[in-house]
Amino acid sequence: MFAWIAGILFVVLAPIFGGLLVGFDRIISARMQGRVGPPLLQPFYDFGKLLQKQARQVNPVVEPLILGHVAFMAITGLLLLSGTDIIFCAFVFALSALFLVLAAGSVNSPFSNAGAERELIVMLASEPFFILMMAAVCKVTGQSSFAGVMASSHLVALELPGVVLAFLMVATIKLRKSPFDISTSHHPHQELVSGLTTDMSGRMLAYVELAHWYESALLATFVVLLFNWSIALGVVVFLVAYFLEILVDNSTSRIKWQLVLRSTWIATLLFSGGNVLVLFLVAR
Amino acid sequence: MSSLVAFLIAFPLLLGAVLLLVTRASIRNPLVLLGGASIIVASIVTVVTFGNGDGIFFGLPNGIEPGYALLAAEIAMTSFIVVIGLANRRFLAPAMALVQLGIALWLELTGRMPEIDAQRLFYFDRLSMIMVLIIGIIGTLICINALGYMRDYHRASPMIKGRRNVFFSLLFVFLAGMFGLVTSNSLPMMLLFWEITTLCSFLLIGYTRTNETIGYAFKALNMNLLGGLAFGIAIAILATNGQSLELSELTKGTASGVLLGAVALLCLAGITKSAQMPFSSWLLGAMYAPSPTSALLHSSTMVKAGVFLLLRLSPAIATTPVGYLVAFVGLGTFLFVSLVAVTEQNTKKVLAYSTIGSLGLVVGCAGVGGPELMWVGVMIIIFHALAKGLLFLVVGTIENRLYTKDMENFDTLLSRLPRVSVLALVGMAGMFIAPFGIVIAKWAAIRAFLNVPGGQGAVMILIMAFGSSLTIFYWGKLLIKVLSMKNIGEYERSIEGRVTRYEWFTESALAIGVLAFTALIMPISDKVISPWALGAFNQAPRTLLNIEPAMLVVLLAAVLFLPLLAIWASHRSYDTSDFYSSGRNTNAQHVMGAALGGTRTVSLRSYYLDGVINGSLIFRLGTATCAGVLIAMVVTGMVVR
Amino acid sequence: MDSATFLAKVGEYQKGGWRLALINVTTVMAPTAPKHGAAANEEDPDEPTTPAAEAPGVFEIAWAFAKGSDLELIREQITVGDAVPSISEFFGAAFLYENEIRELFGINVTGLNLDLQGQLYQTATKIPFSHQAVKARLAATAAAALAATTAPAAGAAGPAATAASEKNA
Amino acid sequence: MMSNFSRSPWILHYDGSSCNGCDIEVLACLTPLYDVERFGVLNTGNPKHADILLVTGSVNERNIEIIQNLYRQMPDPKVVVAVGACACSGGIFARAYNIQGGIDKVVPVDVYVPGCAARPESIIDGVVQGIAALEEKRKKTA
Amino acid sequence: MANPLTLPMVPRALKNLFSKPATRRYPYEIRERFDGARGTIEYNVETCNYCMLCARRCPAAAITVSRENGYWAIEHLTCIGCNVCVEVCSKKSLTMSKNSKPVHTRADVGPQGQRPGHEEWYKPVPEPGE
Amino acid sequence: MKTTVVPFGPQHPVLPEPLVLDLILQDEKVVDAIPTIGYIHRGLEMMVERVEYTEMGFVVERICGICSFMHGMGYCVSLESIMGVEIPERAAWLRLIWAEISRIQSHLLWLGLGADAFGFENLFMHCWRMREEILDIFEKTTGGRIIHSVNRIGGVKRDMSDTELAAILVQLQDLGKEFKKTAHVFGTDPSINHRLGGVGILSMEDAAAVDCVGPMARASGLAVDTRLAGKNYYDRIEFEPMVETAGDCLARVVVRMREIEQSIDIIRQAIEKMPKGDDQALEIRPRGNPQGEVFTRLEQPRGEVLYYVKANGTKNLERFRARTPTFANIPAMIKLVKGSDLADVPNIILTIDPCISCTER
Repeated sequence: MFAWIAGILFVVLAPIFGGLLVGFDRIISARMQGRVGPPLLQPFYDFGKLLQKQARQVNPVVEPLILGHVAFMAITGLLLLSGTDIIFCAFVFALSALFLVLAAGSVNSPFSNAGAERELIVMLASEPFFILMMAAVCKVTGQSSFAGVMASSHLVALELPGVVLAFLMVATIKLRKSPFDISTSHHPHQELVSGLTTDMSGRMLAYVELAHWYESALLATFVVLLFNWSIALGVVVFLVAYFLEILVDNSTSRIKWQLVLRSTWIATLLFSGGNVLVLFLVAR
Repeated sequence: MSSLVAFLIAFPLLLGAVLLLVTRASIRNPLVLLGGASIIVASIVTVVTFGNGDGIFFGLPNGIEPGYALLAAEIAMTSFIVVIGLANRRFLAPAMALVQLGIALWLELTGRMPEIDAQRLFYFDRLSMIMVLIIGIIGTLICINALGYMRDYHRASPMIKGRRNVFFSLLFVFLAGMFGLVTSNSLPMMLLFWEITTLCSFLLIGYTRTNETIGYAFKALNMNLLGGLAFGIAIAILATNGQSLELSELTKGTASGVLLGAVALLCLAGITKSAQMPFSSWLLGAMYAPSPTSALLHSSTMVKAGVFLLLRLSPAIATTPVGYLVAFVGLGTFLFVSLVAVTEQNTKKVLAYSTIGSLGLVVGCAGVGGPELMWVGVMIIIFHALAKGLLFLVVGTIENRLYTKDMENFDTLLSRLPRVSVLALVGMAGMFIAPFGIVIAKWAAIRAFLNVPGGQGAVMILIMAFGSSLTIFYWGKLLIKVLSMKNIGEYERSIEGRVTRYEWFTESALAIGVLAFTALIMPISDKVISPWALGAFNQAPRTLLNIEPAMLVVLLAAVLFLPLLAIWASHRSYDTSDFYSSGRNTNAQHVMGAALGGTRTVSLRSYYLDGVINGSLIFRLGTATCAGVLIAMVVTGMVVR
Repeated sequence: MDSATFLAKVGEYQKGGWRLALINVTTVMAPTAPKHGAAANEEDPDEPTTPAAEAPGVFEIAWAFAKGSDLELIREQITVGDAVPSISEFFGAAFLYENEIRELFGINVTGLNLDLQGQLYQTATKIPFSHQAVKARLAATAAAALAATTAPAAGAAGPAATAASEKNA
Repeated sequence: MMSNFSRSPWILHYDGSSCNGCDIEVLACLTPLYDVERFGVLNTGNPKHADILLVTGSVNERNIEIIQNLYRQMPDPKVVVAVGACACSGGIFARAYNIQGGIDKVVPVDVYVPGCAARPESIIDGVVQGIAALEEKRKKTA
Repeated sequence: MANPLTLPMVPRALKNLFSKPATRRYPYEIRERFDGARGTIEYNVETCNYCMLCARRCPAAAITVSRENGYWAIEHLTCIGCNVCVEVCSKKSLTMSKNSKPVHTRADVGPQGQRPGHEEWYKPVPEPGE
Repeated sequence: MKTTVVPFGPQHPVLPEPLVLDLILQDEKVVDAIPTIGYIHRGLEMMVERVEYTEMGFVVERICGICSFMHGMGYCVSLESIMGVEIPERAAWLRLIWAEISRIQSHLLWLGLGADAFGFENLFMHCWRMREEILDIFEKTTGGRIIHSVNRIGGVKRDMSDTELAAILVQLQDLGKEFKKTAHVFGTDPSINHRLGGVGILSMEDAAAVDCVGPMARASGLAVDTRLAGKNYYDRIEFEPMVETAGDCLARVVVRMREIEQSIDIIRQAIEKMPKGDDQALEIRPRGNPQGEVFTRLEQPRGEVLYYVKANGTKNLERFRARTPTFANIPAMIKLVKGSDLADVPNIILTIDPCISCTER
């Protein structure tokens, strides 16, 4: 029961957390560029405005698909916290991203489609890691649920340093940050205009933003899983990691999809794969 | 029970013989419908009679002994292969068939063949029950679907000589062979049915009799005969060592000594049949046959025979080196074909790679063994049969409307063939979307692989992680194509009206099957799959997988909520001309202004990861790697005693 | 113009390592007003005597080739309707100039290696530098200048306008 | 009470037949010294996301339909700001043969930012005026 | 050769983060323009002799003058601020102010439908009493 | 084989200007690129019919808002040579200094745009922040940030005092130091190297065959630089053209970055060599109307610009033609775009430093 309450709390609070995170992100990014930047609540202003704007529908399937994207992001969090198997949550997480791809792809227009295909590529780059990470967490703790992992006496991160390293890299993809923001990003995304979201307007875009807030909160939850001594430790580590992401975002250019795929796969294979291999060899 | 199984084998054979003589569609159609209905009813009655209990042995009705009938049938088939091989100047297949026959004759004539207990010819347990349902229902639905498909197929390609009587005859013979295969307990009898399926697939692949398809047909024949040969040698080893020729005896526990060698050869047979690398190319070649053939080969027959045998053998090879090597052939195939599928543009080939990959998972599960992985294997077999059968039929339907198999030409399908697209969506969802069975199975496989000791467990999990993501990639590409929309003209709108009622009926039935199975996954797992999986490893009943019902409820609700949303959304106004095109003119037919004046239709091509993944190279690499592992497997089986 | 000798000359420039610097066309207007007392065109001193109305329009084309700080010209005069050969076989970049002169001056260029089909600029006035277009514009400019010097431009002088001017002041 | 519209005006910049002068000044507004993101302004580069269409340069024969398409693709409420002399009236090029005049020949302009080239400060003023116009339109549609 | 593990922009980004932003907070803090900057044309109706030189030389044709009516008008939206009119004005009636031209909205039309940014003057009529 | 068609432009965030390409893609490989322009074409050359030669300079300045000073200067130089005017020494030096400052401005602007195109927002911000200092210098000395209107046929309108010049030099040299750090980023950042290195390689032969000019040609190893001809007092300056041989996008960046430093040095030399004293003659007013024709060549930030002016003794010129550097470089760009990746297209387009309004006039 408590687990379900936690899950529902996640669904309610994650957008606030994610939105504030983006707000801080925009201020810190601006400061790193020598600018003042927008107010802290800017993401919420944007969200509110987008909800009020006219939504120009290019076709009727876009909206349900985006709602699916948001819904599955929330459901991933709900399931994760309410005690569902964490490996299964990685699959649901992927499903959510897939809905966004389909929403963009269904428009049948050049830029949206290119964005959708690139999003598929970044999914291809990041999904193996998330599955592997969850499997590794299960292996270390012998537990399969969020609460179980939190209650475990192992500090997961200590046994999974490679996974933590790879997480830093792969999280860049999910946070849509340079150098891996090939399908869309918060900055005007150049060769693909707005990438995935090119043909979305009004509330459609607001939903995408909302889903992104959920996604950020989910990543924070994943970090909590890795640093399972306490939620506070996990959140602090996540915030530090997020700061590093902002720093890297402001210190690199966007790289091409070929390198995105190669580098994340190599990182997943070398760091997390190697880590998992050691784990299996050492165990028992 | 025995008469029911005999009926299931004999009736389709008879029906096939009758259909061979019927050349008029007006007679054939009711005949196929009636015969199909009988088979469906018979398989359901069989299952109900069986009643979900533990495995039972039985013989032919009235205690008839097969005697030399088996040998006679084998001689007949061998001579057929020899004749047809010589007629086409292909000598490898006749040679292998003759060697195999030679072994059988030698065993028989030298009296080395042990007596076969006539009351233990057949074995029927929960796995046979599932297989009978798959063959009986899905296989028959495919036969019915072919009534519609083949009519349009021959209209679309008038150069191909219509031999529809042969085609339908073969479909039913195929079903008969499969029924026999999944219920056989006696290995020589199983080999006979095994060869029947080989022969049927050979004839079906070569149906169009073009040089190309004849080549592919012989490729399939060669590879499957190689498997049959291995099967035959395994029987010979067992027979000459005085072992029992009953499958149930062989799989009572972990095999050792000479048994392991025989089992390794049987595994080789299973791997050829389930088109694992290095034998994948025959199934890809089979894609040139009419789509119902592909549907049948992939969903309910042929390749399923291979994994069926492997699942049966799993208790014998689990935890042995042979088992791990088998597992790595399967999992390696899964990874390699998933990589190759990403670079493939022919939709049917993508489906074929997906099949090979899914079966690779089953092979992997069978190799590692253990109740959990048995559960996974069965789950994949069921879902794969439903979803892949549906997908091949749908692709066949699309192919007959749009005259293309290229997935690039499937774009805006949701606008052009809306109802067909919904069926395709259900099929694809069944293959890779979260609450549907295959994903549940993959998840369960990862959970089970976590308990595999040593480095191989880590490698298996890595393969699962990468393979699953690749699966999402290639299915996602196809989904994008299918889901996209634009305004279409009056003519294009009318195309869907020409889909035959046979196709509507069978495809809708399969789609409903996919959804129903997802909804009923828990009861089926608890009542049928788990007891079987535990029984196969002689373990006490327990809950195999702790799937929280709440999780499934939430996911299913979300998935089923989406169609409702789609219906709601479709009543809203929208503007298909309103896509971003850098400020150029656009219209609802997705035409935009071109640089040098005039207009261009929006043309979109999916990504094939050129420059990162080289499909043909990976395929060769996979073939070589898996061949190496396979040889190691056989050698280990033969040498390590 | 003789295209064979012309192209041979261009070919020599290319072999000599010259770059194509410019292809310029000038619409030579037959002098109609006395302000053209001095010959506008040194190349053709006879032209002022030609009666303007009957003369076919003339274009002066100059191909400029550069090498270091040197600049050399090939000059040709063609009449309206004449075609000029493309030099894009020697100078790959010539297509842009040639498409441009075709579109702006209406001179037909033969043998283009990249034909933009008259879609380079898509101007409002088709062939804006044709003799007729230039003449029409010159006439319009003259008329406007005349109007500006004689008539009050923004006519309405009324109480409201005065009020506005007072407000401004 | 400021609505979300006034706090988050996203702009789309289109260069009509401009000399680049105003374009780079529009871009300069995004840079650290002017930083219009202080007002929540984002340069979206995409009509579907934009609230304010900033057009620099005049209208020529060929970009009439482009500007119209962009304006059409922007979701309501939307505002057009003409930046620079050319966009306001055609400027020095008003008499050239290929120029039709200011942006108001093609789409309804709400705010005119004069100057050749318009200075970043003027553009910020223009955007602020544009926000007010946006607010008006929102009230009208609400 | 670029070392894949260095990110040379990081010091710059951190330095920016911990120092004051470079932003000039317009419109809250208005920076004075440089002397001699070209901004708005200012007209002194008192000294103008309506010689029309400014109108004739204006490359953008932004100035309209009518000698008969004593009328002088400028379209600020068309003016390109080239300073020619100021240079040619013999009476020094025109000056260039360094302040930018103000922004206009659609509503800024004159009483007779003059376009936004239109400014006009008529020669002041001497008060009868003077 | 089915292909993707991407409508690149006219409105596209990569380029503030409307360049139009139909990109035919497979995966993201550009198999064909069909270009067109014409969205900025104003008919500027025809303005000679409407505007007298004395004011035509203001029109010519507005060919392009980035190298506005150079266009104004080129026009005045052309008219001066037709009318046989030798401008005062101080004016010539001032022109040279402004020209080099505008080169720095243009290159900084371009570096920023380039950085933005490959997704390095911070670098864009940083380059443009430096550029604002240059704009301040311009506004202080000419009265305009973008359009300077300081040239006049026969000289320049405004002077810079010696103290002002000294201050500007100090300011520029400080900027140069700051810029060195930015250049270090461009040179050593691995992600930039990935996006630019080896991308869009234009060999020396190809560059010569399609008549490239400016930094584009110099990055491919062609030492073309119109300043070498020594006109406009460049003969009194010691400098070497910046030449790179790699011919890729990174080389084009490096050439421009080195040119920024070189320009600062040229300005230093000019300030040292120019005659001191604040009350020198700045212009000579030519008399009468021009007659005759001239070709003038100048080295703009983007490369060689060529003006053709033909005057017929009236107040209105008979023909004015500007061949801008981008016009000469577009064929090379089209050549490079084919066969590149979609993600490289912005980099290739931007590294030619396109100015479409120059090209179309």
